[in-house]
Parts: sequence; C-alpha cells; structure tokens
Amino acid sequence: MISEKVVYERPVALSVNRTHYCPGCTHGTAHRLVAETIDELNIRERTILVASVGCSVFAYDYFDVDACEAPHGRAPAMATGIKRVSPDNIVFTYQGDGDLASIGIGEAIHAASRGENITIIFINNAVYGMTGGQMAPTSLIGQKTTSSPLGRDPKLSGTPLHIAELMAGLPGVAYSVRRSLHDARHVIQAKKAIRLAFEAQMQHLGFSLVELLSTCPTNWGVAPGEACDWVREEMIPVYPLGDFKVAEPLRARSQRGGQ
Amino acid sequence: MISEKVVYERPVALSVNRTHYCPGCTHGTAHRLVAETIDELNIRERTILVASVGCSVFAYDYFDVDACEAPHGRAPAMATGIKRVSPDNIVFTYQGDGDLASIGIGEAIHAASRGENITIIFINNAVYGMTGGQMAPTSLIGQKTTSSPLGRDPKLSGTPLHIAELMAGLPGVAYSVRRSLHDARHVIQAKKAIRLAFEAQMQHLGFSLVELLSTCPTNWGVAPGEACDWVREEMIPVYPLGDFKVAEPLRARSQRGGQ
Amino acid sequence: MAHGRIFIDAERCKGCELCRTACPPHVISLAPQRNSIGYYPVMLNDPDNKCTGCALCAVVCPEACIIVYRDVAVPA
Amino acid sequence: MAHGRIFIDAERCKGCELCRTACPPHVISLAPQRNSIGYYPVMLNDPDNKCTGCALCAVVCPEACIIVYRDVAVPA
Amino acid sequence: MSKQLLKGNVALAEAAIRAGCEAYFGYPITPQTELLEHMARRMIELNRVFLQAESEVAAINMVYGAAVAGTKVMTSSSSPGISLMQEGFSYIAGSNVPVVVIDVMRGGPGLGNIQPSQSDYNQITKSAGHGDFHPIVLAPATVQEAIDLTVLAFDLAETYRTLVIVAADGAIGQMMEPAELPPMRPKREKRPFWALTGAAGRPKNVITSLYLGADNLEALNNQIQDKLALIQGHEVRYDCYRMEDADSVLVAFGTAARVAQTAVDHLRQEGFPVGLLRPITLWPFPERPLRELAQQVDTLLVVEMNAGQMFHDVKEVVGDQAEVYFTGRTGGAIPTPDEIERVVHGLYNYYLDPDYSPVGVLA
Amino acid sequence: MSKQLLKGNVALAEAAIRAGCEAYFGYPITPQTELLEHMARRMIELNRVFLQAESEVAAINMVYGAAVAGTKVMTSSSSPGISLMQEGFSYIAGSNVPVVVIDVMRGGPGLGNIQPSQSDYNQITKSAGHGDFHPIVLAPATVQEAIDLTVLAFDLAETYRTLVIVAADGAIGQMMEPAELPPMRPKREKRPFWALTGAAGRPKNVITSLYLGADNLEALNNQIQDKLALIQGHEVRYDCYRMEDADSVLVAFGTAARVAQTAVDHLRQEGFPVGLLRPITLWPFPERPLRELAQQVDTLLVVEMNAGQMFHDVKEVVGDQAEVYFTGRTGGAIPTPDEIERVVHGLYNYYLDPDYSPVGVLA
Amino acid sequence: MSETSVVIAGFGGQGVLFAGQLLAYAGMENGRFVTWIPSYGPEMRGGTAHCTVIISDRPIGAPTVTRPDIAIVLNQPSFDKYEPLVKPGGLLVVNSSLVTASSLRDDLELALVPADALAEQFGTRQLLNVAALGAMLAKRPLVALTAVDQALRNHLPASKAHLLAANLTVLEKGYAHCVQLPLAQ
Amino acid sequence: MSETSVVIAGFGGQGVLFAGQLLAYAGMENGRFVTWIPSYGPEMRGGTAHCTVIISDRPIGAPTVTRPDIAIVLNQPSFDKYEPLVKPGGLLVVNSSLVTASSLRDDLELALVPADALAEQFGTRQLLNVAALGAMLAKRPLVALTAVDQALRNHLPASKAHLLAANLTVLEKGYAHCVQLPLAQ
Ligand SMILES: Cc1ncc(C[n+]2csc(CCOP(=O)(O)OP(=O)(O)O)c2C)c(N)n1
Ligand SMILES: Cc1ncc(C[n+]2csc(CCOP(=O)(O)OP(=O)(O)O)c2C)c(N)n1
Ligand code: SF4
Ligand code: SF4
Ligand code: SF4
Ligand code: SF4
Ligand code: SF4
Ligand code: SF4
Ligand SMILES: [Mg+2]
Ligand SMILES: [Mg+2]
Repeated sequence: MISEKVVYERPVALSVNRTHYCPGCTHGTAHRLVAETIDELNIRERTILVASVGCSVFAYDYFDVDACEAPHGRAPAMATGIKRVSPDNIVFTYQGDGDLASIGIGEAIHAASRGENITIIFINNAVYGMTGGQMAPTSLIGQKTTSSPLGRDPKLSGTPLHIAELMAGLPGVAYSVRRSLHDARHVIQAKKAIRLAFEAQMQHLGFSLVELLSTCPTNWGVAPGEACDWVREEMIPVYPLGDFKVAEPLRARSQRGGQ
Repeated sequence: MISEKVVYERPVALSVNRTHYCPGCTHGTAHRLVAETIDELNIRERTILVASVGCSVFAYDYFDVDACEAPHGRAPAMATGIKRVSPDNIVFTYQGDGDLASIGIGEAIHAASRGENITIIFINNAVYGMTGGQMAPTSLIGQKTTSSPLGRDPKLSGTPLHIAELMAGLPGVAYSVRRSLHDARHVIQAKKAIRLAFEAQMQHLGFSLVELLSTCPTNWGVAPGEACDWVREEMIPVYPLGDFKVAEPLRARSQRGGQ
Repeated sequence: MAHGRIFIDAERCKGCELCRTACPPHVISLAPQRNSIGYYPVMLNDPDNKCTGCALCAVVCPEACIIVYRDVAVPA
Repeated sequence: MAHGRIFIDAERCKGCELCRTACPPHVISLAPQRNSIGYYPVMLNDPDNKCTGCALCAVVCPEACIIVYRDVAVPA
Repeated sequence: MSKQLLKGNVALAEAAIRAGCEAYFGYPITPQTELLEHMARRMIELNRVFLQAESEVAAINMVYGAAVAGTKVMTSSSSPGISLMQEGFSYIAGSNVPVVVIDVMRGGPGLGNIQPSQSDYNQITKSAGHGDFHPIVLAPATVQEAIDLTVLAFDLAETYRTLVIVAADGAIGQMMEPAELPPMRPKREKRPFWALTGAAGRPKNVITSLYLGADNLEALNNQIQDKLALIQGHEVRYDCYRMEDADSVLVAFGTAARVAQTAVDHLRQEGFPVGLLRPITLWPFPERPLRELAQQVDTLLVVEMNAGQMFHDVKEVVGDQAEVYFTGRTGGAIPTPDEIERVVHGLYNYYLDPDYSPVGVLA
Repeated sequence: MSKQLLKGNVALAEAAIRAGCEAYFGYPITPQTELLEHMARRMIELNRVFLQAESEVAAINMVYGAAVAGTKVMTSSSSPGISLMQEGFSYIAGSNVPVVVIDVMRGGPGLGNIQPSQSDYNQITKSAGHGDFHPIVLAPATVQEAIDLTVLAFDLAETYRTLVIVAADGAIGQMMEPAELPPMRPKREKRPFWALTGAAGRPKNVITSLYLGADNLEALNNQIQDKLALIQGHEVRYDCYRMEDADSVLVAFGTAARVAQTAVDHLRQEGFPVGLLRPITLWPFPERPLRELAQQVDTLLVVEMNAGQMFHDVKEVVGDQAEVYFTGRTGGAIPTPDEIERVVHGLYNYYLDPDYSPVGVLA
Repeated sequence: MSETSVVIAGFGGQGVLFAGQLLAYAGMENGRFVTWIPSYGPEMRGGTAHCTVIISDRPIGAPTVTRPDIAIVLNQPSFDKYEPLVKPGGLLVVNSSLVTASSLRDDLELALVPADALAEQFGTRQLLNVAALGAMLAKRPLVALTAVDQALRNHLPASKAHLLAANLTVLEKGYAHCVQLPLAQ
Repeated sequence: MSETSVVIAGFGGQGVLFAGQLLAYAGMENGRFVTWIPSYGPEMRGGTAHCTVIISDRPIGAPTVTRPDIAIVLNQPSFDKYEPLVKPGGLLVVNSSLVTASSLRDDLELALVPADALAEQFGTRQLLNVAALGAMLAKRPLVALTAVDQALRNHLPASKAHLLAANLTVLEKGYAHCVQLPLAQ
C-alpha cells in the first residue's frame, strides 16, 4: 500500500503571521532556517530573539519566541545584557548589514571580542533595504544605490567590509562563517551553519555569527530570480563563502568552505 | 679646533607648554616623536591635530599646530570631516586605547575601511589612564585594574584587542604597524614608523596607524623604569611589534618587524 | 522514482517563483489569479505526476508556505 | 671616542630617570633639590667627561627637556 | 526662478546647496531619506563633499570636523538619529562653531514609527545635550518656508557661530508643494579667521570645549549666554493670522500650524473670533509677542503633534494673563481641523458653563 | 547599621546593591568613576552581573537588555555619557521597562570639565531623547539622601515600569559624609510576568517600542501619558526649610540647595524672613506646593548650578503669583552662601527702590 | 468646493504615486494650491501604496486627510480600506478590472472603470493609473483634462517618453468611459 | 565657631587626602557634622592634590569653599595658592621643611611645622601629613587629638598597620611642636 508522509512543513518556531517582506526576499528564507533550527534543537521555549532595525524589524512578529527590538545597531549590546542575566536562555540577534556593519560595528566587535555566548544571524544584502536602498558598508564596488547613484566609488566610500572574516580574527569568536541563500543547495548549507552557530552557544563556546548573502530584489531593481543570480555572479566573488573560524568542538561537524 | 654641534634639541612643533603627564609617562615621548616628524617633513603649517579624550586630552596645548578636541572616541570621524573639506591639510588624530579601541572602535574601523587619508597615533597603555586606571580593551589577561580588581578575566571581559592587526585587515589601510616606547632603540623605531605614517598620508596612500605600546606608571602602580620593563616583559609578548600592513610605495623604507 | 506532491498556501505565496526555478521536474507554475493580497501565487501543475517530493521548492521558499508530501510504501 | 654634553631643562624635568637608565656611560643622576613643581630633576654628573653625545637620553625623555651637544673637530 | 512642485526633503536639500553648503555628512533614516539621497547626487555633481557616515554619531562628528575647518556644513536626520547626536551638539555648542542640522521629526518614543511628529521639541529647544545651551530652532510650515528657513539657517549659523536646527516633520519632508528655489550662491572662497587651516603665518588656532577649572568654563558659559541673549534680542520670528479682534488664539508651529490655520478659517466662518500665532523660531521663543497677546485675549490653545511640549513654554510666558489649553495628537497622527474646532467649541462652552470640561485638553 | 563616613559615589553604588540591583553595566567617566569601581568589586563578589561596557551607548543598551529580561538593572554616568544614552532612554521609555540610571553631573557644554554641575536638568527632566516622556528624576542633596533615593529609585522603577534617574552632581559623588546604609535586601527569586525568559508554557512575550501606524503608537503614548499622570499624582517629593512667615523663598535642589540652606540660616540671622523649598523629585516637579507657596510669598529666587534651567519650571508654575528670580553659577562652580545672600539683599533693596537692578539675576 | 482631497491607492507598481503627481502638477498649472503626499516607509513593502492630493483655492492645511472627498482605488484591498472612508457625497473611482465588490453606501458617487482593460487595449497594462485618473476627471473636473495632458508632456520620466502618446490616449479613454457610461448604483 | 573649613594641600604622595579623612573621621567620632571632598581628575596629574574638610555643629552646605578657615600647605605651590585665600583671622599651617617663603599677611595666624623633618625623625618621611595635622590641632582644637588617634587606629589601611605607632607618635610630635613654639609672626 502507498501512503504519504510529510517531508517538509512549516516550522513551529515560525509564527503564523504573514511577513511584510517583498516577494523573493530571502530574509524570509533566513527566518525559516532559524525557525527550523530552533525546532530541531528543541529550544523554542528558552530562546530570546533580539530583533534589529532594518527590513527585519518585525522579526519578533514572525518567530514564536520571546523577543525584543533593539535600537539600530545595538542588538549585540542588548543581547549581552540579556545573556549576562539569563545565561540559560539561548539569545540570538538578527541583523542587517546596515545595522551590524555600519552603525553597530562597535557593539558587534566588542560582543565578539568579549566572547559573549550569543549567536548573530547577519543578513548581508549589500544595501539598506528598509530605508530604500542606500549604500551599505557591504555594497559592492560600482554598485548603484540611492546614496551612491554613480556606483560605489572606493575612493569616496571605501571597499566592502568583510564581517565574517573580521569577526574570525577575534579570539572570543567560536564560529564565524559565510553562506548564501540564493539557491537550494546553498540554503541547505546555510541551514547547517545556523544550526552549528546555535550549538556553539548551547555548548558555551562563545560568540557565533553566520553571515548570509541575501537578496533585495526591490532595491536592486530586479526580479527575485535575477536577484539570486546577482548573488551568485556578483556577490559571491567578493564575499567568498566559507568557514573563517570554527572552534575545535564544532570542527568535525562543519563542512569546509560551504561552497 | 674643537667646537660643539647640537645633536638633539626640542622640536619646533612641540609648543613651550609643560605637559601635565605623570613622570615617566611615555605619552610625552610619543608627542616628541610626532613633533620631530612634523619638523622633519616641514608640515607644521599645514598640519591639523585632532586630540581625543584621555590623558592626552591637552595634546592641543603641546603641539604647535592647529588643533581641535574630539568627543571621546570620535576623533576619526572629526578627522574625516576635516580631511574631506581640506584635503591639502595633513590631519592626524592622537588617541588612547580607551578612546580608540573601546568607545571609538566603530569610527576608527570605518575611517580605516573608507581609506580616509589620515594618520592615527594610537597609544596603547593597557589601561584608562585619565579616569584612574580602569580596564581597557587592551588590558592584559589577569591585569588588575580599578574595574577588574581581581585581574582581567577573559570569561567576563574577553581578551586583548589587537588594533594594529585588526586595521591591517582592511583594504583602505595603507600602513598599520606596532612599535613600543619602552627604550631608546624602540623609540627610534617608533619614530621611523610615525614618519612613514605621515608620509603615507602625504603620498595619498590612505589610512595609516601607528600603535605605540606606552607606559602608565601611575595606574600600573610602578616606577617609570619598571613600567618600561613591564612593557617589555608583559606587553610585547601579547602585542608583538611589527608591520602588519605596509602599502607598496612605503615598503622599501619600512624595516620588517620593527623589533 | 520517488513520488510526491506539494501543498501551497496560496494566501501566503508572493509569487516570487523561486520554487518554480528550483523544481527539477518543472511542475510549479504561476496561477492565473491574484490572491487577496494581490500576488499571483504559484500552483502545482503536475498532470504527469512528476513531483518527486524532493522538497527543493520548500527549501527555497521565503514564505515557508509549501508543505511537501512523499509517497511511502506501507507494508500491507 | 666622541665627546659631548647635555643640557637639562630642570624645570621641565620630572625626574622619571628614564634618561639615567638609557645613558650608556651612566653620567646622569638625580639632583638633590626639588624643582619648583616639586620633582627632583636629573643632572649631568660627568666629572670624567664620559658623555659621548649619543643622545640616547634625549631619545627616551618624555619631556623633551634635554639638549645634546657633541664636539666636532673644526678644521683650524 | 519660478515655482516647481517640490518634495519637502528635496527642497530642504537643494536649498542648503544653494545657500552654500560645502559639505554634507549624514545617515539614512525615514522620513528624511530623500534629503540625503538628493545630497548624494547633487553634491558630487557640484564637486562638493558628500559622505554617508557610518552612524549619526559619526555624522555629527564629521560635521563638527568640517565646521572647525571653517566650511558651511550640514547634516540631517530624524528623531532617533537626533537623540544620538546630542553629545556632538553639546561639543559644537561648547566650541562656538556654525553648524546646520535638519530634523525631520517622526513619532516616538523609541523606534516609534515614521509618521510625522513634533515630539523632538524638548530635546532640540531645551538643550543640545548636556550643559547650558540652546540651538536656534527654525520650524517651517510649508515647503517654501522649508527652503527659506534653510537658507536662513546657514546665515544665522555663520553670524552667531552657532548650531541651527531646522525642525521639520515627516509631513513637511514627504509632501510636495509648489515652491521657488533661491539662486545658487557663489562659492565662498575664504575660510573664516578662526578656522583650522594649518598655522601658516599666524599663531595656531585651537578649537576645544574643554575648560579645566570652573572659572574658565564659567567664562565660556558667560560668553555663550551673552550670545544667546543677543539671539533672543534679534532673531525672534513668528507669524500671526487673523488676529483682528481675536479673543482666543491658537498657538502652533509647523504642520500643526497649517491645520490650525484651516481650523481658524472654519471657526471664523462660524463666527468665533479666533486667531493663530505661529512661532517660526522655536528657540528663541516669541516670548514678548505672546505675552503681549496674552494681555489682549482670554484663551490660548496650543496645538502640537506631541503630548504638549511647547505648551509649557507658552504657559511660562503667559503666566496668569490668560488661560492656556492644549490639544494635540501623538504617535505620528496629525490633528484634523475638526478636532481643533471641537476643542475650541468646548472652550467657548466652558466660558458659558464653567463645569464643562473640554475633551482632549490639558489645563 | 550605624553611620559610616561614605563617599557619595560609593554610597550610591552600595545602596543600589542593597536595594537589589542584579546587574550593572557602565563606562568610566569622572566624576562618577568610583561608583563603577565599587560595582566592579562588589557585584563580582556577590556573584551578580558587572560588565564594563565599551561605551555609554552600549551600556544603556545592555541595561535595556537586562531590563527586558526582567532584572533590576542600573547604569551610571556623567553628563556627556548621559547625552549618549538619550536614544537608549527613549527606547526604554517606549518599552515600559524599569531601569535606574545615576547621573553624577559635571560642567558643560561639550567636554567642559569635571567639576560639579546641574546642567543636565533639561536633558533629563524634559525628555529622555526623542518622543514624549519624562523619567522620574530624583535629586539627592546629601550622601544619606543619595542612598535613600537610590533605593527608592529601584522601587519606583519597578512600580511604574519606568526609567528613574538619580541626578547627583560631582560634589555629591566625590564628597564623604556620615551616612547609614540600608540592610541588604534578599535576592528576588522570580522575574516579572512580562519579562523575556523564554516562552515556556505561555504565549511569547514581546517587548518593543515600534508601533506602526499612528493609531497604535498614539495608544502607546496615551498609556505612557496616563502613567506619567499617575506618577505626577503620587510621587512628588520636596522639602521645606524655615518657611515660617517667609516672604522670600529660595528654590534649589541638590548641592545648590545645601548652599541655599546655609544662606537661609545666615539671612534669618540677619532678620530676613527667607525660606527654602527643595524639590527632591525634579520630575514630577512639585508644582502644587510651589504654586501654593507663590500665593503666600512675594519673591522666589531659584538657585542652580547652571544658567537657569529649573528656573523655567518654577516660572511656569508660579505664573504671575510672585516674582521669580534666578541666580546661579555655571562651568562647575558651586555658588557660595555669600553670593546668594548678596542677591537676596539686592532683592530686598529692589522692593525699596524699583530702579535697583540686582546683580546676577535673570528676571 | 474650494478644497478637494483625493486619495489614490493600489498595489505597488500600479503607479499610484505618479498618478497623484500628475494631478498635483495639473492643479498647479491651473494656478491652484496643491499638496501631494505619499505613504512611505515599510508599509510600502509587501504590496500597497497610496498618496493623497489636495487641490484648493486657498493655502492648504494638513496634507493628509482621514476622510477624502475622492478615492481612486485600483485594487481590492484599497477598495476595502477606502470605500468606508470617502466623505458622504464623495466620489469613489473603482478599477473594475480588479475589484469585483460593490459599494453598499448610498451616499457616494461610484465610478467604475475597467482601468487595466482600457490600459491594455489602448496602450500598455501599466497605464491603468492614467485610465483611472481620466475616469475621475470625468466625474469631478478638479483640473482641466488639458492640464493633465500638459503635466504628462512635462513630467513623464525620460525613460517613459516613448509612452507619451499611449498615456494621453488612455487618459482620454478613461475619461470617455466615465462620461459616457451611466452611473453604477 | 560653629563651622570650620580646612583645606589640606600638597604634592600627590604627601598624603593630603588621607590626612583630611582622618580629620573627618575624628569630627564624626566627636559627633559633629563633617564633609570631606578631594580634588579629582586630571588636575591630580602632574603633582598637586588637595582636599577640603568641613566640621560643623549643623548640617553643612557646600562641601567646598573658596576661602577656608584653615589651610594646611605641605609644599610651595600650595602655599602660593592658599596663602592669599585663607579667611582673615584664619590659620595657615605651613610645612616649613619644604616651604621657605613667608606670609606677608598680618590677618592670619601662621603655624610653621617642619613636617618632613619631624616625620623622618620620629617615624618615616611619609608621615609628614600627620605631623602637619597634629600642628593644626595644636592651634585649633577642632576635634580632640584622641579622636584623631582613634581614627588612625580604625582607618589606617591594613597595608600600613605596622606604621600605626609611628603615626601616633608623629601626630603628637606635630602637635607638641606647635603648642610649644612661639607663633611665627
Ligand atoms: C538611529 C537610527 N538611524 C537610522 C535609522 C533608519 N534605518 C532604519 S533601517 C536602516 C538600515 C537598514 O539596513 P540593513 O540593516 O542593511 O537591513 P535591511 O533592511 O537591508 O535588511 C536604517 C538606516 C533608525 N531607525 N535609527
Ligand atoms: C562620552 C565620554 N565617556 C567617558 C568619558 C570619560 N573618559 C575620559 S578619558 C577616558 C578614557 C581614557 O583612556 P584612554 O583612551 O586609554 O587614554 P589614556 O588616558 O590611557 O591615555 C574616559 C573613559 C568622557 N570624557 N566622555
Ligand atoms: S526592501 Fe529588500 S530587504 Fe527589504 S523586504 Fe524588500 S527585498 Fe527584502
Ligand atoms: S595617568 Fe598614566 S597615561 Fe595618564 S599621564 Fe599619568 S602615567 Fe600617563
Ligand atoms: S517537491 Fe521537488 S519535485 Fe515536487 S514540486 Fe517541490 S521541487 Fe518540484
Ligand atoms: S517560493 Fe514560496 S512564495 Fe515564492 S512563489 Fe514559491 S511558494 Fe510562492
Ligand atoms: S648624550 Fe649619551 S652619554 Fe651623554 S648623557 Fe645622554 S645618554 Fe649619556
Ligand atoms: S627622561 Fe627627561 S624628564 Fe625623565 S628624568 Fe630624564 S630629563 Fe627628566
Ligand atoms: Mg541590508
Ligand atoms: Mg589608555
């Protein structure tokens, strides 16, 4: 006899709310992966999300966990405050590249350097999504944005910041990797990394960060599918995927390079 | 016939004011080296100092150049503002480790990442001198300070931040080295590095930073000579001296390692 | 060959078509009607039962609006 | 052997003795009197003319208060 | 130049450029983003300085740097960003350098929302961070006035070597209205004598806000207070509307004043003798005209898009000379003429029946 | 417990600990540094959370984090650091979480100096950053009161889920005085129901200050305004000194009030019927008592260590009921009893000779 | 009416902001006071956008209104939102290509225009906004049709210049549709 | 006098802050109101430090004074700074081991005490602060000598416990010196 089994369904840690994300925006994908991880690790009831300011500002509506909303860039500081008083909770921030790499770089670096036992999901979409597509520290050279209408000029605005690599240089960091969300194979790899990042925290190994290359079809001015192509063709050459720091206890389970 | 020549005298770019530094504090040494450099390069009349908040807060009284005083940690932003509107001026900041590595890490990293064509003299004395000896991000593991009375505990406060190395990782940086001020040989090497840093700016190569290991006899609670010993014995092993980034045009003139 | 099917929550779907691109046997297509939010959702269009239940569509779906089923042989 | 001498601005000197430590022939010593700020400054104590004018003292002096002279032979 | 349909944010930006703004540093934030974006395009085009800073804290300190170098410089932001600039404002105040800031206010507290608001009133008029200081605060009510006051802001900043804040709100920033831009000013060639330009052929210039010893810092403060008094004496600006025989006067600024003006028209049609006093400078506050007015009318109704901030300034000035009431909306809502009219009706009833308590009014 | 000779900063810190402070995050700044240093030693000793943050911006957001997690949490700073916390304050306000902040004020604006001052008055009583909010502000005048008000601060913060600022100044922070510490409170075992502790066996808790749509944010603001009104109704605190038959009253808080008190003694000796009203809560401001007082006396002289900030609150409340004058010192100077007495002498002369203009007085 | 407020609402991409600007430009060219204000920020994500245009004979107060005189609704969610809000006696212009629901209010004038269809027929589908605008003007001649015509000529972005003729045609077709058709009740 | 203010000033390292605390403890143990406040911050770098102690029968106003009743000056810069500031009729205690200048004021009482010398002779050089404090008390018995004695016993830091006896001796020697010597005019 033939019967059916469910091989994929919506994770429990995602709330029932609809997202406000644009069609094809991989913020949604990242949310799903985090939620799946929370389900798998069975930590929904002790996880605390620190949402940030960016398109993901309503993340607290989309996850079914206790959550708060940090001022722009300050999520790692807020997460520090929470984790220090509640070391048994699993604390993660979800931050965009404007939030983490621009205004919040200080808080991110210091949390990492202190080895705060928190997890950061870092969405690099090379642009400020929420405010309408301005240049981010992660925008590519030559990338046209609403605040670099002639394309990012390295002489005026410098070069893309490589957060996963930067973090990997700090001793307090247990896990720092970059993954991409532009196709199924990479999404699967991203998921594994997210899971390892949370496991790093559960094993008290210190700071963990997963940088996810993500699309912003709206502000890039392309269709969702083309946005995925742009990640593959333009972003990945600048932002190589890979493991930049993997603490010893996690190493056996981490795939090299993640490509 | 025997006559005398002056082989060393006070540089012109140092003003006549007495410093308020404690006896043996090598802030004074760093000032002198910068002033000598300004004299040698003949740039006193186009140099602008951005002083910071720390024991060197009065640096603008000690140099005979145009100068301003930035809010704590924000000297690189202020220097950016100045340099952008006055690209023909030589702009440098003088910052302590609390100022640059703690509260001001964001401004420092972004100025470096943008490749601002400015020079930073960074005084690492492993402590907040001005406010009475609290822990800095550069304090050593186990170092007793007024805010880490039991010694810096990496589990609570993380590990020392390596600024020269961190900066070297950013493409906008033309020159990032570490030197020490604890004895004559090292002072001479520090001087060469400071000169190269200013030359980097004069050659429009981008951001330059010289990290100087410096003493704080007062807050370390030791005599000036012992403070120099402590730099040699305790700090240098943690903060290796050396060149972490030297842009091609400077390379021929930079000595390797600087030890 | 494994056989499966998918359920798409058309009210959540935003018609981004990432699933369509990801589907190896190309059994997903755009629906002709907008949903109530105004998007044209996708639908399973699998007359020949080519869906394998591989779940790649679900893996890429940003809206988590796909449920994937796969046939299993149940010992009678 | 080169020969030199140093001038110390005693009112600027803070008596940190870094110059004393740096001086190869040990010709610098602490003065017995405080200066007007309250520090015991250093002084050149070189009865045997051992100062070489090497300037190492000046190189380490945080107060930039040492002037170093060196003898030079002037063709007569 | 003739009138164009201009978006407030764009008008603010272009007005700054034409007033001679040499450098702009800013950080994106809704609802002022188009201002930054216009700057991004135009300043580069004109070979002037545009830089997107890494944060508002960095932006205000870049501005501070460009100001000590003697250039006409500006930043813009909205409420949370303005909060982050408070320390920088205080340093600018303590250094007597000219700076222009545009605040396109939005709803608070906290992240709040991005709708129009006037709830930065206290934080920009009462202090610029710590210490005793008031920036000049200019509040436009139309896109045209946004242009005119931005130009004025640059002039006042230079004249008094002071911080000037143009306090707009999300509605002014986002709306389009017909307005005329001024001609482009010629580039200023020389930096002011006090500026940091390198100590060539003159003693060094030092710009600092550090004054060790109470005496020195008090001397600075006295100088600042003298300057503030001078500004209070010379720079008060306000507008009056239909004051003839008014026995009740609305007091409102910016977008709230537009609505109040509509309400005045309606109320006048109904026969209520109501006028409007609209402060244009929020600091210096139009104290004397308000005090004089208070002696002539019975009632003042302050209308704001906040919970009653300017209300306290009005009350302080009016004292016991007239009744002062408040009505307003918070959270990004704009009051409607209806709402204001209802409150005014209530106030008139109140005089007939002292037990009547007008809705939505704080005494 | 008997009296000890305690330094203000240490007393503030130890009082917080005994009041049940579970976590402290702070950044060094003179003249509050010993507070942080005491915390560094004692909190670790007691197995509580102490962390030196990388900045004041980080510190206030760590505090915000610990607050949303439902712990009693505190930070401390001095004026420039308080400026940097404004955005954080506003988020805390918008989230209705309890937080205690100690501000040991110093001279401004800018870097200013590290001498005692009261020039944060506006920035802490008028707003907590952007948006409509007032923290409760408690102003101790002695080391003993610094202790008592710190304990009270924790209780008020919890009761109203609000931000409470203890506004001391460099003199209170640095001086030693005999004072008695309260006993150590037992550790609180449970986190409040609204806290983020993990959504175990209950629906998730969310703490945010983001309310999209004017209606939602206005509802939040209404709730906040209701809370503020409640606080104004219940928590006004002030102190009166030698008010019997006074016809002139000094109004001063904190260190200025100590000096004013000495001046009152001297003036009484000379036969001048002078009293002192000392606001203990700077917000909520003691409006009613002041207003009542104003109806009984001729003159109020506000004495502050700033250029006249509380002065405006007094003036607003007093209206035209009495004359309100100001005298003060800025830049970190503490007024002397002499100076105050001279001004009071001048004021009495003024009544005899209306042309007489008292020195150092702002009308 | 000396002051008229118009809300134009629809999906992102339906050109509501531009339609509003056209109306404002036309009003301005007719020498009247005008304001235009968009919805902005994250509420523009995930679908809907709207703008408010006010045209008046005297200076305009708030640029936003809670109850518009006229609403042009280009999709179902906009219909749902604005149908109850239009002032009594006001006009509701409905894109009948996408909106099937009908108004139960009897104090409104209703103008049904198959905007998508007209646009597709006489130009391209994107021009539905102009079709609806034309329909509105047929019912309420706030500004002269020629002024909108002029505004199109002056302000159509360079990248769309080739669509000028189509725009003008669709504008007129929308107008014509509502002038000729009997009112839907 | 119901309220007396004392400034103690000298080089960093001369123990001025601790001497002031001793006086404050003693005053407190004598049941009086006391305040102590130090100079603080960067002005402590590069040499000088001072503190102000006020002892009073009633609550104390400002903990700082511009013109103290008593100044104890342990070095020349402190003499230069405070000699002109002491209130008329006040007391100036001078460490004559380091200060050679003499006061020209005739409205002051002057107490010269060779504090360094006494300290070195009867204890260690570091105790000069206590010697000067003793001298002051000989001229103005603000608090009982025994109260200072007690304060020393209670508050000498553990690391200096071995110096207790020396402290007590030097305190008394300072006291004795000024009780016995005729006033310097
Ligand atoms: C202090 C402050 N500054 C600026 C803003 C405006 N702002 C909101 S989101 C954002 C940038 C978001 O970009 P990113 O973090 O990359 O997230 P994305 O939207 O791309 O996911 C900015 C600048 C703010 N809310 N607060
Ligand atoms: C916003 C702000 N926070 C804190 C301070 C207090 N403060 C002054 S200097 C300093 C630290 C100085 O340390 P560092 O930069 O290492 O310089 P050093 O004194 O060691 O040379 C601090 C925290 C301040 N002035 N402003
Ligand atoms: S604007 Fe960009 S990042 Fe934001 S939701 Fe849309 S696609 Fe995603
Ligand atoms: S405290 Fe330390 S860093 Fe500061 S001047 Fe003294 S020795 Fe130098
Ligand atoms: S499960 Fe696989 S085959 Fe089936 S629809 Fe999804 S992607 Fe296509
Ligand atoms: S990926 Fe998801 S949202 Fe996108 S079209 Fe497919 S089902 Fe719809
Ligand atoms: S010049 Fe050389 S030898 Fe002479 S005193 Fe200096 S260090 Fe000594
Ligand atoms: S190094 Fe300079 S300051 Fe130090 S003792 Fe020698 S001369 Fe004096
Ligand atoms: Mg982004
Ligand atoms: Mg340091």
